[in-house]
Amino acid sequence: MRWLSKGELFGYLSLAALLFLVFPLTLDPFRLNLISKYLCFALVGVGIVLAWGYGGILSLGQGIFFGTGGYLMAMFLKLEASGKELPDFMVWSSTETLPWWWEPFHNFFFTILSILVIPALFAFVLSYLVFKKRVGGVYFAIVTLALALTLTVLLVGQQGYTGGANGITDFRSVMGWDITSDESKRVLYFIHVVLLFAVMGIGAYIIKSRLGKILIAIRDREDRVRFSGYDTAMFKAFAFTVGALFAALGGAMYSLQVGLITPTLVGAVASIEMIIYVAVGGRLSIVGAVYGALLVGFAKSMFSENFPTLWLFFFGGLFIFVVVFMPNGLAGVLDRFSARKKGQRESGLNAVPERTKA
Amino acid sequence: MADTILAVTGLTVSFDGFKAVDDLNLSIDKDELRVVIGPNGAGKTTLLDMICGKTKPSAGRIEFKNADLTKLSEYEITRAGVGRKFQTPSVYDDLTVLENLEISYPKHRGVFGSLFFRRTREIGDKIRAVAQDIYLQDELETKAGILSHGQKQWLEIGMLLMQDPELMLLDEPVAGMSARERDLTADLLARISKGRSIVLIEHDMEFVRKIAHRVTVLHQGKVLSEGSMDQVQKDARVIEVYLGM
Amino acid sequence: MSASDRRSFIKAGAALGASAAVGPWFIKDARAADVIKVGQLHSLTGTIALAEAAIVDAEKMAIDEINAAGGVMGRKIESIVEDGASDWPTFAEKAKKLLQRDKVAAVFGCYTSASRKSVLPVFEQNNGLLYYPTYYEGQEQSKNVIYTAQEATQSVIAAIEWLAKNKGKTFFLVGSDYIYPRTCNKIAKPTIARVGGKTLGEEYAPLGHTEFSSIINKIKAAKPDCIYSTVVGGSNVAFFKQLVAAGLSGDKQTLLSTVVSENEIDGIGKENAAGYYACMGYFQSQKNPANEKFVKAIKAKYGQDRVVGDPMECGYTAVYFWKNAVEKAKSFEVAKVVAASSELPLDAPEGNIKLHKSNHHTWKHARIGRARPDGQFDIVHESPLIEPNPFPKL
Amino acid sequence: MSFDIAVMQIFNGISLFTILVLMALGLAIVFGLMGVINMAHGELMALGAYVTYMVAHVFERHLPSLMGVYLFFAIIMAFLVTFAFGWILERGFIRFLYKRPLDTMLATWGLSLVLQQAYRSIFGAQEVSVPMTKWLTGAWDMTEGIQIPLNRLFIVGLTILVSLGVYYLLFKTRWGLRIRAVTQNRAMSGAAGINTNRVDAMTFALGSGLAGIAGAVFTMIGSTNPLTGQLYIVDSFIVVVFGGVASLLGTFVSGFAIAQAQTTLEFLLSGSMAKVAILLMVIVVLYFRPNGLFAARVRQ
Repeated sequence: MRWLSKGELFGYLSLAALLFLVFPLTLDPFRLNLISKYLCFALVGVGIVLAWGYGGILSLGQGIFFGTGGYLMAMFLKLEASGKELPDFMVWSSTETLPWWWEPFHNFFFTILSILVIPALFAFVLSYLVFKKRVGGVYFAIVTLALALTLTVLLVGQQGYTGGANGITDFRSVMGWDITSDESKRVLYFIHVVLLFAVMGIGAYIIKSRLGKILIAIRDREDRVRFSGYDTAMFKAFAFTVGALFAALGGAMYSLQVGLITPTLVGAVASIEMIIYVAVGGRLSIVGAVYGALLVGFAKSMFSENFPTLWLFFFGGLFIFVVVFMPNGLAGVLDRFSARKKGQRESGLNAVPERTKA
Repeated sequence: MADTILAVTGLTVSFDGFKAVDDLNLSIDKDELRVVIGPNGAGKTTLLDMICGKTKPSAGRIEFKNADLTKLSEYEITRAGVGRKFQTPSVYDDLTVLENLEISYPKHRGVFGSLFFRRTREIGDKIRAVAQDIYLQDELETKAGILSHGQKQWLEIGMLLMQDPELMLLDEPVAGMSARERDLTADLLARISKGRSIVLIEHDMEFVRKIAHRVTVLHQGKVLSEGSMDQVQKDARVIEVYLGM
Repeated sequence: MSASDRRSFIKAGAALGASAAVGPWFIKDARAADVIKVGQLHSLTGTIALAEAAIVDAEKMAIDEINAAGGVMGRKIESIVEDGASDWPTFAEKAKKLLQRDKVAAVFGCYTSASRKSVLPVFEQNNGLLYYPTYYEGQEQSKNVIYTAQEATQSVIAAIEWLAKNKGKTFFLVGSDYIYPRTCNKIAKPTIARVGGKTLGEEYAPLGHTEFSSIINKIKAAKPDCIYSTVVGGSNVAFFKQLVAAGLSGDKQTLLSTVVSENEIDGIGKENAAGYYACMGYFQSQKNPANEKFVKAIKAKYGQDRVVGDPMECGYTAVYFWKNAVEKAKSFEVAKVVAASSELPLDAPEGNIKLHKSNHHTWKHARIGRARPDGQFDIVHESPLIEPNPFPKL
Repeated sequence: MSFDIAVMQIFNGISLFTILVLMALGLAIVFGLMGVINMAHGELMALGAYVTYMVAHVFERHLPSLMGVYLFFAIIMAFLVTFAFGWILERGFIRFLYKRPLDTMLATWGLSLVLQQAYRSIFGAQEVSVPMTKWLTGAWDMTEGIQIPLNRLFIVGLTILVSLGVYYLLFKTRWGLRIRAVTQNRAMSGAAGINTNRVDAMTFALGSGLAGIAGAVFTMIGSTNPLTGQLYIVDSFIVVVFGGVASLLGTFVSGFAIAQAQTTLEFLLSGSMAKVAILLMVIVVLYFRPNGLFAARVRQ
């Protein structure tokens, strides 16, 4: 069995060419920074492909992890930007001293460690417990949605510690290195692209491994997998945790590159949008998810710049069209196209599995 | 008692007040091939569901090699050595026959074990041997979703064989099969019942006669009769249940 | 669908061929010498659009007026409207676009503090100029921002003092749960204490909340002389309707809000708001020639049904503040325009106002109005010009 | 807490209960019976509200003498319009998605965006003000200290009426029998001569129509703007799932539980913390009852 199909190979290569060459050479700093922003959601998307496309776990709360990663990074950035002073929003909210749990975020390496560990750990504990209880499908979606809402309400309500509805803004540097200049944004862009490919590589490895097969098996017939002697809750929790980790990375990169983090990025709407990116790209394709994030982000920017009063018509219409007529997103269409050309029957893997009613 | 592998005592379960299985007692010997028959709604499938952990009983014990299965979860029961085949063939449609079998290989069943799993020669050999057994040696790269109904039944049996269980629970393995496929399946069962115990649900009396060591008749969640096929067929209560209804 | 919507709809259809849409990504616009670009950055979609859409109209009208009169230093103003979509990161994105790609001379924009906070670093890093036309909580002063509406002390202190003198000394504070209400109440509480009053309760409802029955019961239990409200947006509509239904209508209970202008009353429903008080820098019912001209022009341009509220007026005056500063500085350069803005006077619809010498805010009057059944306000109190003090010592 | 306040709090709980039920009932029907997760349910409510707004204006202009009863016409109109719109939606694209329930959620979310923008383009971004019905403003003064808002009382009454209507329709008529038959076994019902397409469309339209009624009624207590629907959808969704999607009774029970918890907690805690507490309660209950409060134990 080959490691990558022809279509996948083309997808990866074209993406590499775009991200490493075409965009940096042709786009001005503003547009390149926009691409960075879209790519943050691409990181989330890779995780969603694993959890949703392969594990069948639909989370309406990826914003929780995106936001946690973003806020953790933002805490570090804000502390550095504030120097010896208390962060500005704390002053406005009459918080007198830095809360103890902010203290460790003076340290960059602690921050990185916390981004890698906290969201993933939370995701694992939560999802393992919940999956063990066989909460699945739409009920799991609701649990995650409720959690996303809870976190949003907490973030908005605890203004003195979190910046409230404003979020945390105005970052300047990382360990003395100015991150606001065009040059450093470009450097961050390349770091981000490398990180993205690393994440895609990990994702692809998981999918091709025996674990990936087991995930598909769980998605289609979880019962059967249990009777093959697997602790399916553990596998689902693993997929969900990896998804959470990737989302947290996306959030951290977001804070770094966009320069702010707000509770809206945690909430229900943002979380659903993240799912939409993947739906557009193709829920079974890692490259597809990245293209989806790029494309939807691009469409959103373009539509809203050109038709500020009407862009939602296009945007909403696009979703309806994609979901109804392209159930496997762009990747699915390409697959079908190339399959037809070769005169093959549609491969089973790329057909959306029929799910029983919730 | 020494060669009893499964002992069910006082097993009861009810759904919304309806007792699907009612104070049922059953014992299976080592290497035995037991067929469970009974009219629709007698509780046959529910019995298997409870043995393999799919349904939790309201009362009673299921002892398998000194372990009480009612306290274990499905995957623990499977790992203890019980394999289950469902009434409607349940295989992974999106995976190939080979992958279906490979997933059922009883090692590397942890998350990281499976993440870094490599197919060794030994595993490959075992897969091919099982595929041979279940008449699917030429279909290894075929997606399970496009197999015929009978082939799916075999594949599911093959998946159990990969696990090498000491006790196999088979729910109507020949349903929907052609006459030729039935014969092949009978051969298959005869081969695989060596060295393990099998509990099998079946409606087709011809088929039952061909393979059964002992037969248990269930009715309304209770054991109605037990013995050899001939004994059972002569039992007046069984005749009444089957013909009187 | 308005005419401009229809036009952009057609434009949208034409552009679906994608070339028009993708073009701006790669080709930098040629810049005409005889126009000067400005940006308007407000939410046209999302939760805040209901407040901001009207401000865009008022700013647009000022721009059109200036263009009709010959432009700024002989150059016509070309306005680029961007949608912040009630989403703070989008605000930052669009602000960057306006400054870096469109290279606008000034931006008129933002409504919520959150949106302003999100664009602030963008303006500071790109040395842009933002005119911010909304009453807000203060605590800020940037070299790149001119604030043309009241900061909190300019309305809250005047309002509390007036209430304590005329309506009673016990207060109940209700707000939406975010920074503006919390800061206003932070100013209100010591002020209440200073005038010898008492704060009986302080409640916050989550943003967008529509169920106020429990809060209303708490108010009923406390029986305050005055309610001071900083509930915003759609919540406001629910809050007022439910107050009236619970028997606390404007003829029975004193309530003053620092966020309800004529625009909001439109949505709340005139009969629900009647009798309540608001404290603003501007009311449509003000009698002076500049205001009469302004209101007439708005109605002529956007329809007789349109009402004008404080943020619209502040957006309108912001454009004139900019024009006058540019002409005084004889330059579009941000630093020069800002320098020229110091103590810059303006004969605005709200009366003669002027920018502060150094803190970039505006000297304003505080006016207290009582809502009439027709949705307009009877002005019951008018302060002299109050010095802006964005960093009050409390 | 005095006796008066306690009485009013109890009424608030009941009132919120009926509001949640009215909100969630349509969603529960569409979701529970058809497995369609309609994220545009809130926008259908907004449609009902806008219809009410238009009806009010027609009455104001042409039939000012009947302004006192316009609300009844508005409720009926809102039901009819959203019913028809729901029918069109079902035939237009929902029906392509029956085999992919989670996808219905995504597609209808796109629909909700389109509808929001449509309302914004037609009615403007600002709130529209729906005139109050005079005899429903103000409160019924039970005693000196106890005031029961009349419009809430009206909603309580209307919800009871609508619930009885739905009950009758689903459980006492042939049509309801067909709906239940189709949801339980589509193929069998088709074979038995039931036009399943028609039943699907009817069911979805009924759910939509109920959203329209809710929207019309909520103009009395909330605001009407293009995003009104967003305020309601998540709450409705949680009520339905919390109750157990397969059970309409569950929707009532969960509505009751959430309403009581919310009014009590809001009185004792701050609004934000009350909300957090309720969401956590939902999560914990779903943990122990993975299929919602009302899920029958059945043999699969």
